Amino acid sequence: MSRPSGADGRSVALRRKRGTPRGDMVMAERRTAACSLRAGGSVSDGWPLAPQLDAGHLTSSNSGWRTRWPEITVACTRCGLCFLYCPDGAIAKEGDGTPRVAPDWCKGCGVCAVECPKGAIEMRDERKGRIER
Amino acid sequence: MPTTMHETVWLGRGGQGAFTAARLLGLAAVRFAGKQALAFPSFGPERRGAPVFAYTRIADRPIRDRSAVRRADVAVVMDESLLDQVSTDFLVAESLVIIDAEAGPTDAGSGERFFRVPARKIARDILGSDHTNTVLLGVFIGLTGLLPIDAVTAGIVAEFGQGAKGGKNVAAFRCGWEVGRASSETGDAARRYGHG
Amino acid sequence: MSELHFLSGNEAVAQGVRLSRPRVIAAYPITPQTIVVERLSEMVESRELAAEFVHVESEHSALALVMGSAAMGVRTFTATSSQGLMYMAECLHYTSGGRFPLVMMNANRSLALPWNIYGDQSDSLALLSSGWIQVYAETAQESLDMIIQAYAVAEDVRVRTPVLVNLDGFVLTHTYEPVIVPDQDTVDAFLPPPDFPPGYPGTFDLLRPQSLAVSAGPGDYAGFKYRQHRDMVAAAEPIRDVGGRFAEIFGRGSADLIEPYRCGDAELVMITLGSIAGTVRDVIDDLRADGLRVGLLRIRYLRPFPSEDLRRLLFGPLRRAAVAAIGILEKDISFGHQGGVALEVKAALYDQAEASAPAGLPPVRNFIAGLGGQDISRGQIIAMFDDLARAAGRDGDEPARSVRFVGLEASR
Amino acid sequence: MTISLKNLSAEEYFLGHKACGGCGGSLVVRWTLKVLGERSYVVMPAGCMSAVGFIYPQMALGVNAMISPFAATGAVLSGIAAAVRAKGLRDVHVVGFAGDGGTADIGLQSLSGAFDRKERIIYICYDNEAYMNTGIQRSGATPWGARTTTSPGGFRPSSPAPKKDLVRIAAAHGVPFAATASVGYPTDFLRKVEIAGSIDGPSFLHVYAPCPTGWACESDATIRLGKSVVDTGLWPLVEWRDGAARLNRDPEAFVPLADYLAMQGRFKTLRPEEISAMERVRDGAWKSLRAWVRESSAG
Repeated sequence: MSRPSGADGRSVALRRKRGTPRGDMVMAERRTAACSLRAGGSVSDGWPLAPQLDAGHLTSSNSGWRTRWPEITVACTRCGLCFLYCPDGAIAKEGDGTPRVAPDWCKGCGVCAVECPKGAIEMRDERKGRIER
Repeated sequence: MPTTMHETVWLGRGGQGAFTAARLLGLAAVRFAGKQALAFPSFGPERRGAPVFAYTRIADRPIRDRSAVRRADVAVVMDESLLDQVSTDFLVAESLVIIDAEAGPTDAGSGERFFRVPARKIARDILGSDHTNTVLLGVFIGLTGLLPIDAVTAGIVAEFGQGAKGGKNVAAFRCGWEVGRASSETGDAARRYGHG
Repeated sequence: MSELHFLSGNEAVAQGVRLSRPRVIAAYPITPQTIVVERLSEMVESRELAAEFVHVESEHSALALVMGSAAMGVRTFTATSSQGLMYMAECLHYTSGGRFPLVMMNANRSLALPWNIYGDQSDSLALLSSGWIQVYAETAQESLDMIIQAYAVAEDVRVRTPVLVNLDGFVLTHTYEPVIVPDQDTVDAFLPPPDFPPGYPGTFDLLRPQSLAVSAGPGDYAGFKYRQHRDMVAAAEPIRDVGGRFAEIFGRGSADLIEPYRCGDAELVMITLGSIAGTVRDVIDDLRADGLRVGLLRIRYLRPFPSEDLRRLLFGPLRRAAVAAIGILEKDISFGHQGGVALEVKAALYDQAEASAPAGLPPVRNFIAGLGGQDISRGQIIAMFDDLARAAGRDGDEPARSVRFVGLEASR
Repeated sequence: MTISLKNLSAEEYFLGHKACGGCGGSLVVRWTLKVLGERSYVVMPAGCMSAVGFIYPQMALGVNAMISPFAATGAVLSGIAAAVRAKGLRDVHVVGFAGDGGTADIGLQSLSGAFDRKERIIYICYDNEAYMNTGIQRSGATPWGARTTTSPGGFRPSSPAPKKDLVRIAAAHGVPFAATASVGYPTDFLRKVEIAGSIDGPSFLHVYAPCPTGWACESDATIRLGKSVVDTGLWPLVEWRDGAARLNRDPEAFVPLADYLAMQGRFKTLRPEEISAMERVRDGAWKSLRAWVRESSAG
C-alpha cells in the first residue's frame, strides 16, 4: 500500500467493509509497513523512527461526514466537470468518462451537483438510511 | 625569559592593528617557536577609532587560564593619547612599556621602563602607511628576545603571504627589531627581558 | 597530514565544519558567532567547501531552512547565539521532534534585557528541554573536534537527534590558541558520507514518497515523545562510542560525558562546564600544591544528562576519598530558583540520596558568575573553594544559602 | 503541453483529507499537484491544509510533503531547493501551500527572503481571508466588512481599503512570475500552475479559496463564489511575468457586489452605503491596477 492512484487503488479503506470501525489491527499493520522501509531500527514499539509515514497512507474513510449523497443520473454527458470541481477528489472518471463517486471520500458537499451544467447530479438525503450502492 | 606565563598587553585604536599584532605574536610562538600561546582582543563590537586592548599569553606549557590579563610583562602602546584615557591597571613596576614616540613625551610615564620608538615614521617609510604593528612587534622582540627572530618572520609571512605585503611587513619588523636589539645591548631592558 | 594552526574558537568551528563537508549551510549573523559564517562563506566561495551557502533573513529561517535540506537527506550546518537562539526556539523543538540530524554551533551569549553581547550560558540553558543534544567545549581544539563528532552522533540511526555545540562567547569564540586541524582523508574515514543513505529515517524519497513532520493526536503524540526521550537517554552510548573512536583515530578527546580532573581523591569538588574549566584547572593545581584536596568535574554534555556518571564520579567505589562539599559554577540563572546546571546536578544527586539514605549528601553550593561576560578571576575561584571548605566544616547550625552571585556583595 | 480539463491527470495526490466539505483550499492543492505531478516536494506550514492532510496515521498527500513551522514556509522551501541544487536533481518541483495568515502575516519575512534569493520554488497562497484553522480569526487578508471571531461586528478599519496586494509585493521583489487566480476559473488557474512549474526562479500564486465554514455560506457555493468574486471585480485575475503585468480578464463593467456578499453570512452586517463605499474602493483599485499594467508593459 502506498499512495492512492485513482478510483481503484484507493487504499485499504476502500476495500474494508463499510461500517467497520478503524481497527487497531489495521493501524498496527500500517505502522509496521511504514517502518519496515526505514533502515536500522526496531519497530517493535509500534512507532516509526521519525514522525513520518508513507505518503498516501490512509486508514480511515470520510464517509461518516456525509448527510447527502450525489446521485449521478442518466442526464450525465460525461463532461468531467464534477471530477474537476470535487474538493475531495472523490469523483473518478471511468474508461468512457462516466463519473463514479467514491463512497469513502465523498463528504456530500454538493459542489458537483451545483456545478453540473446539465443538472445531472441529485443530492439525496442519507440521514434516513444509507443508500445502497 | 621568564619560566612562567608571559603576558603582553597591546593598546591601540580600532583600525591600528593591535589585535593583529597580538595574534601574530601568538601565531609565531605556537607555529614557529614550539611554544604555547593565547591571543584575544578586548571583547566587544569593533569600532574604528575606539580604544582597543589586545592580549597575548605565552608559556611553555598549555595555557588554560582564560581570565582577564591583570598585569602586563610588556605593554605596547600604539597610540600614546590612550594612556590618559583608559585604565592602565595592568601596568606594574616591572612592566616594559613600548610607546610610539611620534606624539613626544607625555605625563603618562617616563623612566627606563618606558621605551620610545618612532614606529609611525618607520611604518610610513617602509609600509607607506600608519600601521605600526609589525614595527612595534619588531621592537618588542628586539628588546626582549622572547621569540627567535626567524619564528616571528615566519609568522609574518604566514599571515601576510609571500608577496609584497608580506615582504614589506617583514622589513618593517626587522627594522623595529634592530632598534630594539641595539637598545637592549646597552639598556636595562635586556637584563630583565633578555633572550637567555 | 594534520597541521598545527593558531585559530580562534570560531575559526576552529569553521574548520571542523569544512572537514565535515555539509551540503547546505544557512546562517544569520549575530555577535559573537559571525566569524564562523564569514569563514564558511569564504570557503564556499573559494570552492574549498562544496556546499550551498544560503543567506537567510533570520535565525528562524536559518534553522527551518536546514531542516528542509535535511529532509532531502543531506548534511547541513547552521550557527547562532543568544537572541538568535531564542528566535529559533520554535524550530529547535520542531527539528528535534522531527528527528532531523542537524548540527548547530551556538556562541553562548547573555540574553537581553539589559542588552548585552557578551558571553554567558543563559541562552542554551534556557533551551535545555528543546530535545537537542547539548555539548559544551572547553577549548578551540575541542570545538573543532566536537563539530566532527556531533555529525557522527546526530546521524547515528539510533540517535537521529540534533546536536548543539556550545562555545563560550568571546572567551572561547574570539580567543586564538593552538589548534590541530586534521586532514580531510582522516575525517572522511571517520564520518559517514554527507548524503544520507536512501531510506534514512525522516527523509524524502522520490520512489517511495514520504509524509514528514506530521501531526499526531494525544495518544500517538505521547508515543513519539516517549520514543524521543528514550532515544536521547540511550544516546549516551553512541556518544561514548563516537568519542572513543575519535580519540583512537585522532589521539585526543574523551569518550566521557563528564571529564574529571584530579577528582578521584578530592574532598572539595567543583562542577562546571565550558571554557572556565581551564581557569579552574589552574586554580586546582595551585591549591593542590598547597596541600588542598580539590578537584573538578567538567560536564561536557548537559543533554543527555549523565546522571549516573556524575554519581559514580562523586560517590562511586573507585573514589579514594569522600566528597565533603560540591560547588557548581555556572554562567546563568533560572530566575526565582537557582542556576540551571545546579538544578540538573541536584536532581541527579537526589537519586543518589534515595539510593544511599540515610548517609545523606555533602553540602552543595551554586556559584553564579560570568553573567553578561563578567570576568571570572582565579581569585574568585579560590574564594569559591574557600566557601566549599567552610560548607564542608559546617556544623549544621548555620542556615544553608545555596546560591551565590559571585562578585556581587549585595547577595552576600 | 497545455493542461486542460481534457488531459488533467486522473491521479489523486490529495485524497482522504479531513478538510470541511466544499473546502476551496483543498481544491487548490488537488489541482496544483495534478499539474505538477509526483516529482513534487510539498511544504505546508501550520494551517488548514497541513492540519487536514497529515493526521497520523492518515496521510492524505500522495507526494513527498512536510509541515513547516508557521512562519517558515519560504525558508523550508529554500532548504529543499538548496538540497535539490546540491544533489543536482532535475525535473522536480518544490512547492509550498500556505494560507493567507501564513503568507500575508507571519510568513511574509521568510517568503521575502526566498523571493530575494531567487529560489526555484513555487509558492501558492490559498486565501480564505482569515485564520480558519484556529477558528476564523481576522488575518492580514480579511476583507473590509467581513465578520470573523476577532471582528465579530465585521472588520472595519477607519475606511474601506483594498486587501494587502501580495502579487505586487512579490513583483516588487523582481520574481519572474506572480499571479492571482480563483477556484472559479480553473482553466486560468491550471495554466498559471503550469507556467509556475516551468519558471527558473520563484513563482507566486495568490488564489481565492472559499471557506464555507468560515464564511457562513453553503458548502456547495465554493465554485460559484470563485466566479462571482472575479466577476464583481473584487478579485482581479492578473499575472506578472518577466517584468510586465497583464490582466487575464479586463471587464468593462462589474457585476454588483450585493449578490456576491449576500451569499455569505460573514458580510451580513454591511449596510448599503458601506457596500457602495466598497465599490468605490474596488474601482480605485482597478484604476491603480490598470495603470500598473500600462506602465509595466510600456517599459
